[in-house]
Parts: sequence; structure tokens; C-alpha cells
Amino acid sequence: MGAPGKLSMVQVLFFASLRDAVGVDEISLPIDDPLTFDRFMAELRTALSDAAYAAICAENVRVAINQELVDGVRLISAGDEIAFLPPVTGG
Amino acid sequence: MGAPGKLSMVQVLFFASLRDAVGVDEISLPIDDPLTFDRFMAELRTALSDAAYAAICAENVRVAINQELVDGVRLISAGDEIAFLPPVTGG
Amino acid sequence: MSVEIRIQEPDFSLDHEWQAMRARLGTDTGAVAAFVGLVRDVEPGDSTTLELEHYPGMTEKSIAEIVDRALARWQLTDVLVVHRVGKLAPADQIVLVAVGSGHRAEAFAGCEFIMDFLKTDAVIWKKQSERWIEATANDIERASNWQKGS
Amino acid sequence: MSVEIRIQEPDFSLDHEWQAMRARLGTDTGAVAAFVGLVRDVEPGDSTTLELEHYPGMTEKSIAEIVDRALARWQLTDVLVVHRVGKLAPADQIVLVAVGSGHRAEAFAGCEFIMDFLKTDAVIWKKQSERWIEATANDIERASNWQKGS
Repeated sequence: MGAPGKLSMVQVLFFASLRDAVGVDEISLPIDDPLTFDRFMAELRTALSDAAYAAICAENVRVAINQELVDGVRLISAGDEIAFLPPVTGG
Repeated sequence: MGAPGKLSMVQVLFFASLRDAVGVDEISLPIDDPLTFDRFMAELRTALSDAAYAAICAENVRVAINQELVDGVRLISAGDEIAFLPPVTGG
Repeated sequence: MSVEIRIQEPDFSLDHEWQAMRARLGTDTGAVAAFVGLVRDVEPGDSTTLELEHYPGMTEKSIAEIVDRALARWQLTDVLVVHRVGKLAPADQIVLVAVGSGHRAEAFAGCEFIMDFLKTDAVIWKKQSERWIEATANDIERASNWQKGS
Repeated sequence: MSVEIRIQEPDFSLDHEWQAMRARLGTDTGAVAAFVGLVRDVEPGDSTTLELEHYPGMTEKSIAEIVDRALARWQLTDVLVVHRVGKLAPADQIVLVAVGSGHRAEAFAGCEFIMDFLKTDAVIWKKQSERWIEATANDIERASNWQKGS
């Protein structure tokens, strides 16, 4: 995944109330590959409004990398899909 | 219910295993109206084989008079429908 | 509130019953729990037949009493019980219980309660492989657990 | 054993799903417990719409994990989950969960377990009357009760 070269992209997805807060459901973010989750969040912060960033940092927001729920210690690599999930409810 | 005169009839129903034991699903019994349940049972005994009578007297057999479960203290009157119900199970 | 109880020899159509129930339901019903009982093959490959017998009038009354107890216990919007009698073959539909309610917990509880008491209290008899069968000890325990309020 | 999980915008037909399930079932299935969720009118007459959103791939996976936990716990012969997404109106069908088993207790438990965890763990979002809604305290308590083994 990801084009050759140092600069590559990740897809960042925002669902439901977080999409409302961010204003879009998806952004592409250029990253230096690989990246700690904290550095990824710092990059993401520059792309979002303060209010949007606060929304995705809320305690009840879960993060999935490539559709796997993670606790934020994983590295982010080019081509990854990072999704911010507000509280769910189906049924 | 019941024809005028002293001698009238009751219908006696036997279901499931009790029909198998008695050999028929229904008999008509002439009775002197009204009758205690014990006297009714004594009359019924003369109409049934010993094995059939034992089957309907089993502890797990319930009796319904006119489709109401009873405990045997009610009087039997002409025109009544007395049913002997072995253990049930639906569903 | 609608309660429908039917004893019948012919098969029932879940599609037909569901369409009729949906037409009855108001928008206060958010949950419908349903149960369909099917004839199991006691000895696989044996094509055991099941024979069900009832006491017309009294059977319906015994089921109505079960449904009344469910209605007294939970807020239900619709109850349908269709029970077949006669000769049935493996995989045939025996019984349908469908219960509507505002919320799922009550719909599930009402439906399971009715099913449990059909096993012990409905005036129906079943003959399988030439033997009359009775409610099992487990059936009786499940029914008595409802009295404990579980 | 068959497990089918579908997320779809179009309505589902209970008739179609039931016929397909019956064709799959063997004669070891004596019990099918099913649940249909319908859109309730929050403020009657208001014709509130419900909007459901999902994360394609991850939503199916989250439901498959719930079903796997049910399969590990009870002996089930067939599990079907159909969950709609998109815009729904009052009385519309939202979700169908149907669970087959040899016996009714397991079918009921499996079906109710899956429904309870769809409320708390399925990756689905719901917007009603312009507000995103969350699993209720009651939903969370019901799900946690299963962990206690009740």
C-alpha cells in the first residue's frame, strides 16, 4: 500500500457525530512513514479545527486502524485507514 | 340441558392415553340427576373395564366438567360434559 | 392491544401471519419476538411422525389463560398464538408465538413465558413413535422459574 | 451450521428469509427464535425518521464477533442477522435476528444475547430527531448481565 517515496498518505474516517463535528467524512493526510500514534494525532490536529480535534479526542471515541480497534500504541503506516468511532448502538 | 324425567345423560370424554386405555373417546352415561362426583365415578366404574377405570383414576389425571378443571367436589348434572385429561404438553 | 389464539390442522404461513400482525401494530411497537417450533426427528432418518390432539374449546381457553398471565406481567401490544394439531412430519411447523411490545426485553420475556407454559399448561397431547409424551422435568422447572420472578 | 450476516439499505422480507432458513435447517432444529425491530414513533404523529449509518466491513465484523460468542455459548444450528441502514420511517423494519437450535431455551437465549450486544457492540450509529443516540444505561446493564452468566 502507499506510493513509493518518503511521503505517503493515510485515510482518516469520521463517523456519525464526529463527521458532523469535523464537517467531512474522510480526509487524506500525508505522513512520514512510519509514525507513532501520538505524532499522527499531532499531524491530524493541524488539519482540524480546535472543536473538531476536541471531538475526536473525547474519552468515549474509539479508534480503529484498518478496521481493527486499537488502543493507540500502534504505529501508523502509509496506506492505513484510521477511523474515529463515536459510541455505537445497533439493533 | 337434559331431557325431562328422572333419567338423563352425561357425556364422558377420554383423551390421548386415556382414550387408548378406555378404547373409545366418548361414552354417554345415564345418571340420576344430580349426582355427587363419587357416585358418578361409581356409575362410570360399571361401564369400564378395571384397567380402564384404573387409568382414569391415576393421580396425574385431571377432570374437567363443562371445560372447567374441577377437584371432584362438584355435583354432576344431566347434560354435563365430564372430561378425563392425562398430562398435557403443547408447544 | 390484540390477542389471537388459533388451533388448526392446516399449516400456517409465517408471511401471512406477519403481514396481518404488522397491519395491526401501531408505531408504539418497537419489538416483536417470535418463536416457531418445528418437528424434530427423534431418531434421525426415522421420519417419526408426531400426532397432536386437542380438546376443542378447552385448549383455546387454556392458552388464553397463559396469555392473560403474560399480559398482566408485561406491557405487550400484540400476542399471536397459532398451534397446529393432527399428524405432523419432521421439519413441519408446530407452533408460532409472536409477541409485540414497545421494547425488546418485554417482547422476549412475553414470548418465552408463553412458550414455557404451552409446554406445561396448554391442553394439548402429543404422541411420538407410538408413545404419549409429557412435559419434561426441565419444562416443569422452566415454568416454575417464572413464578420465582426470574 | 450456517451463519449469515447482512447489512443492507433495502427492506428485508421475513417470508423470503424464513423460507431460505427452513431450506437450510436439518431435522435436528426444533426451535427458531426470531426478533424483528421496528422504528417506533418517539413523539407519536411526529413521523420521526431514523437514520442508520455503518462502517462497511467493520460493521459486519463487529456483528460476526457477537455471533461467535453466542455460538461458543449455546448449541445453535443457524444464525441470521439482517440489519438495515439508511433512512427509515416509523413502523419500518430495522433488524431481523433469527436463531435455530435443537431446543427452545437455547434458541431464545442466543437470539436475545445477539440482540442485546447489537445494542452495545455493533458498529452502527443512529440519528433520531437530529440527535445521535447511544446505547442506554439499560442496554449496557443487559449486556453486562450476560457476562455474569444469567
